[in-house]
Amino acid sequence: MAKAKLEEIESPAMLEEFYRQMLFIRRFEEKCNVAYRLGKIGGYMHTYVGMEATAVGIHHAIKPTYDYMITAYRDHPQPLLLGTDPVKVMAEIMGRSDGMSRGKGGSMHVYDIERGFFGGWGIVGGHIPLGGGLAFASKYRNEDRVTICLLGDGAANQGVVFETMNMAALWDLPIIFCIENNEFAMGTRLEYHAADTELYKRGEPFGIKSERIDGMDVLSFHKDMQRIVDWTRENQKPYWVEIMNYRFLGHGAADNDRQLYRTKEEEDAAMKRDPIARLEEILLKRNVMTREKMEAIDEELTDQVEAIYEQADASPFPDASEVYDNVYTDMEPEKGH
Amino acid sequence: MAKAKLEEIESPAMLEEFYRQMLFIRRFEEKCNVAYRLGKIGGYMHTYVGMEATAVGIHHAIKPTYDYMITAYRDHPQPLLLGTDPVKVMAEIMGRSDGMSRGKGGSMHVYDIERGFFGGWGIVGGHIPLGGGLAFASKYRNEDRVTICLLGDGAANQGVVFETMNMAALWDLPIIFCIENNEFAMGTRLEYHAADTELYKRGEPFGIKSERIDGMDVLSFHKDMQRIVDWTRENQKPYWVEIMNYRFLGHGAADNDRQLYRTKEEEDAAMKRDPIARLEEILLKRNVMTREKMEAIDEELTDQVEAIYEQADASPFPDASEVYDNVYTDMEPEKGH
Amino acid sequence: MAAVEVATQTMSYRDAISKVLSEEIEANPDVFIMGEDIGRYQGTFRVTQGMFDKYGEKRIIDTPITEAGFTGIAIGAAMAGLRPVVEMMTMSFSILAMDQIINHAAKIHYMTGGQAKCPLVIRGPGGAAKQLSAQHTHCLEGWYAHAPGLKVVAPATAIDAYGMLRQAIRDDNPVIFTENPGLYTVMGEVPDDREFVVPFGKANILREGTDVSLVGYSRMTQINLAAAEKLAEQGVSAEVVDVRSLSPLDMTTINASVAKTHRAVVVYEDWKFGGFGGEIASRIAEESFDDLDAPVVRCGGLNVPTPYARNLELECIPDVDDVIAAVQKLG
Amino acid sequence: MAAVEVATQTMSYRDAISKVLSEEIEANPDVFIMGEDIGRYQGTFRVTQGMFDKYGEKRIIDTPITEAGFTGIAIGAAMAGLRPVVEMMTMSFSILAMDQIINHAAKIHYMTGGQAKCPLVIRGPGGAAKQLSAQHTHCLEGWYAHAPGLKVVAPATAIDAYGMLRQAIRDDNPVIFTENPGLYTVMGEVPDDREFVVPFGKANILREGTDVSLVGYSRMTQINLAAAEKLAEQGVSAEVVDVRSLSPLDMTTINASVAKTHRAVVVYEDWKFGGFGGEIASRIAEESFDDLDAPVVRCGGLNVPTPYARNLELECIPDVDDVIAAVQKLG
Ligand SMILES: Cc1ncc(C[n+]2csc(CCOP(=O)(O)OP(=O)(O)O)c2C)c(N)n1
Ligand SMILES: Cc1ncc(C[n+]2csc(CCOP(=O)(O)OP(=O)(O)O)c2C)c(N)n1
Ligand SMILES: [Mg+2]
Ligand SMILES: [Mg+2]
Repeated sequence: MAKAKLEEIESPAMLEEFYRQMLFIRRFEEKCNVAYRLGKIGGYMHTYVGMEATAVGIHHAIKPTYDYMITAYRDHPQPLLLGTDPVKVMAEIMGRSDGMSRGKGGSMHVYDIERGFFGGWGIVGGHIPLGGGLAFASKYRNEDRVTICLLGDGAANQGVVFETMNMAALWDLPIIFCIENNEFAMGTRLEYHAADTELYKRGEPFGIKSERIDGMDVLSFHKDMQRIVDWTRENQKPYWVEIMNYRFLGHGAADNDRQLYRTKEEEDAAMKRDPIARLEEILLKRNVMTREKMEAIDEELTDQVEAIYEQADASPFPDASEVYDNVYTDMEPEKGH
Repeated sequence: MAKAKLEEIESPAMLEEFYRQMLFIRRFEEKCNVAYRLGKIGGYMHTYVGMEATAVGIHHAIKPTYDYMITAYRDHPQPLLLGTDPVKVMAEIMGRSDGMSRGKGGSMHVYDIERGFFGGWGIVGGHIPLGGGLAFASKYRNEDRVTICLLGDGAANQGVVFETMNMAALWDLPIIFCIENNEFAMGTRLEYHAADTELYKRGEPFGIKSERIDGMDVLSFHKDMQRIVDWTRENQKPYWVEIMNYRFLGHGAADNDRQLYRTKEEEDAAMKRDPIARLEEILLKRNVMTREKMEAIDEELTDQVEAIYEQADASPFPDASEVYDNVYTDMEPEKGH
Repeated sequence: MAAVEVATQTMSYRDAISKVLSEEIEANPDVFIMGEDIGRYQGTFRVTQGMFDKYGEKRIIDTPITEAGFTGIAIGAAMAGLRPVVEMMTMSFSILAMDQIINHAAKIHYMTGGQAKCPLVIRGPGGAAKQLSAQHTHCLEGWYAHAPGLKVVAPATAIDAYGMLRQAIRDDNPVIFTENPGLYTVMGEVPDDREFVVPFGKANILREGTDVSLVGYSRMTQINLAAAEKLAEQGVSAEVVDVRSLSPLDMTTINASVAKTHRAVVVYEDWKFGGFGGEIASRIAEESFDDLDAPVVRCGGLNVPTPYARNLELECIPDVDDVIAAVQKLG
Repeated sequence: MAAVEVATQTMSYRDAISKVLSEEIEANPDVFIMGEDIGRYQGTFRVTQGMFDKYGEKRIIDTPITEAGFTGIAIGAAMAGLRPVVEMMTMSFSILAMDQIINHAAKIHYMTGGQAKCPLVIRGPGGAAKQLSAQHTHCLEGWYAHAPGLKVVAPATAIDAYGMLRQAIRDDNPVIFTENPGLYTVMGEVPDDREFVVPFGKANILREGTDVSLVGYSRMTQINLAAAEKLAEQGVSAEVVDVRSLSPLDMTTINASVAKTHRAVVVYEDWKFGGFGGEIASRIAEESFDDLDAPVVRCGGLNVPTPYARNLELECIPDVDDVIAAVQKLG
């Protein structure tokens, strides 16, 4: 999936690419949910359904595989967009030896270091300073990379986020803190976890450029992100962006109790902002694509995801002996029970 | 040392009390420094010289011994003002059995729980959530206490401060975060540790009332604090105050290298803001007190401090057997090496 | 099981915890619970199910995801006389509050020379659930037991969960109460007695035996019971010592068992190297030196960050076969 | 001492650390140091004295007081290929960065399946200085050694500080390098060799003996040397085993010593209960079972938060007399 140049944006080809990418993520994530229910995936697994425009918009605003990216546990779409073999992503999620981490990481811990994707972390807020460190490294080496550091609205309360913001601003680190504000931290509504729900304000006391943008319209969002990424690259300073989006499914695959924290009506209203449906309307209105074409693409992608799943499922579980591999780079830990 | 009522403020009696209290703190702290150099005090010891107006102004704005107070390791003046036996404070600083903690705490860990003074903590930023908890408790019980939570400019970067601010605002806790901005965190100048040096801004993204005030003029400072304390008591919500002051001596008694981080000229300029000299001028100008009277008071307080020191020094070191006391309330830990 | 005089009810370990939490909330207005998603969302492991609706937001407090901050707030509230119970969604997250726990809660009573107390409970699941991967699967009880000023307990049965949690809530010291995801569904008899407590510092013999002492706590006690069953089939009579309380630690009961069996295996789920099993094993080796017919053997978790793949994860956690293999090492 | 072929210089433990830090900064542009007050203020323990002026603010970085944040930044930078050395002003403050260290740095290589490395050193003084009270006096090396993915070393001599810190900086794994305030002024011979390293995982016999093995690390090794001296006067020949490296741990050398002496005392400054001495002691007891003429005895710090009063503080830390008393327990 190649990177789009700004001038090509909103060309029919680009619109189709955005559409394909968002739909691919959705079908991939839905397949993960099915696999989870079949017991093929375990543990905690968090999908990106509803938030696809965020991943795709960011992807087209950066220099993929050159720029650095890091996120929490909602980490399937980023490597898929960067060109990581989707079979290896799925195999990792399924805990198989063909996985990116040979099954040691799982859904929450997908990495593709070669492509600049640094995971994939399970401790809410824990990866934020790591993101600061990536930006620190590129600055130290006088490279012009930017680091995209994604975090949730819930994560935005963790103390280490503020510590990192302060140092990022103090040392002019080229990092973009992207708050994916999907209005919930697991079962806790934004209003119950954030004293002021306008999270974009939090960058201001550190003198960090800060703003809130819509993350559900992939076209406007992409433009916003391109502006922000370009500014950050040029000025080599941090940016704090609150991206308003919504997750359509449960917090994770194990969360089947959405009614505990939000109403059906509320969800229905949010679904009206579905980024894929929204792009479909634009495609129709601009005569870029017919419904039939969309259905054909959907069928194609669904088959593709199916094939990915089948291949991943054919991968064996890691060999028991591998349990000691990669604890250290150069030695094994003491073995045995 | 009784609490001043607002209407009495700037009465000659009150001005004298402010003066006496500030001077007492200074002489007490200076004696501590002498004792430290004599080897009578060890470890880390941090004095309040130069910042006296802050402690005194706050003291007269609260309901002493009813309201809660907590601070870091620069913790001698608060209990002295609250009426804690100064011999017990000095004895604690000297590690003697007559100390408030029977010598277990030392200079950084002075407490007078009965008087609402909760210490006395050595981990920079660590006591801030504890302050939140004090405010939480008074709110839980529907009392109208306020909690004064003092912290340094350096401490204001610690993540837990922001976590506490968020919860304090979310839950409407009656806590006043008092940032004692003395422009340095040990040997690190404000500009090198805070991305934006206007620390008062940090309360704003949480919807917390926030402001910066001068902490060197005890009269204006006291008025400001009275307004803030009254507001907090009435509204039962947090407040974030940046108090501008300056420490005249080293970070701690062991810091003899102030020229590593600030110039002599800079210090001289700051000394011109000396809160005690400033009050002396007012006393003279208003004919409240003559220089002779001031000198007499100084002599009196100096003698008093001397007597306190002598008494404290007469206190024995704790008995070796006490080492196991107070690890638990109801049992002893396993003993022996 | 402890002999109880009152009527009992069969219930799960989870429900036993839930029951005592509710009872103590009702008994003492100073008791409240705080944690992530424990209220409106009913708790991720559903331990606090129904409590928010019943007791309201004053007593059952949903917090932001700021473990250091809310643990510190609980500590401050405890200093001011309340009795907070903090739920860690998983014990692994308590690492973020480590400074508050180790360096504040544990030391308040000492540093104040007895002026202040910190009656605080921190509870939650420690150890492996199922494929939660490396960052969510810590056993931290050994670390906490190492810190003076904390009490640390790790009940293995529903009745102990019930009695020890009440003891923890009523204790005037900070208590770390470790549950284990694998124990929540374990069933047991629990007394209908709102005053029932299990005192700390007493190990419990859950099964008598003569050939070897299996010494463990938390879920490993259940593994030891199952191993003892299997060993019996092989003609080996194993005594199961449930340590229950790590700090204070009841070496008297443990040594008495070893005096009888002359052999000991110490079993713990935590990483083997440097874990609390080393404390227990070295104590047995020292204090029961003359009673031992074989070296004390430890059977612990593999020394690796917990892998995601189910087969690798299962490799890591000691199971019945691992315990039996350890017993067989004793010759 | 290790046999070195090059010229040596007599210098303090502190200067040995300073020397290797400067040399590695000069040798590799990817190496930088970050920490509180290490630059303009020259470091509170003066380990980085002069380096800010010499190497500038790119390589010697003063941080705000945000241990979790800057440790995490160092970890991220290490993932991206740099080689950060983090100074903890005291190791006690690393508790605030515990989640970053235990749950991130230690697990990166494993969770990425070997894709990423984390070549990071965290160094600073652990243990008692003088009256720094309860919150500033932690020995954390045992906790860190317990975590797979970390290497943990605790040199006791200037030459080992010099050689092990270079090894740590060149190591591709996160290394915890514990110093001790009481060691900074200890003098020793240090080779004039910018490639000199002391490999991890090798204990060192600093004094030979036949009656008892004194096993320790960091400052306790110096105490053991002094105790051995005094024991010799009493006709007891003590062998001093300097563990040096906690993880990996060299049980081969330790067991070989016990095979010779048949008695062992494990000495550590950390709280005795649940400390790393339990690992070493239980390993000796198990692995040298047939060689032991007496139980392995541990001599550790008292199980209390460190008190301020100098006399009480001194009670807490094992000294020469405590080690001798432990030896005498062996009969
Ligand atoms: C330190 C920590 N505390 C708690 C959790 C459990 N947890 C996992 S995700 C989550 C909610 C995070 O919400 P948010 O940051 O908004 O991200 P989202 O899931 O909405 O993308 C919680 C509480 C955790 N993983 N780490
Ligand atoms: C967590 C932690 N990190 C570092 C230190 C060492 N230290 C003690 S005081 C101090 C400076 C704090 O400065 P500030 O908060 O401005 O307070 P001030 O001393 O100026 O009153 C430092 C770095 C500590 N005690 N705790
Ligand atoms: Mg969210
Ligand atoms: Mg300051």
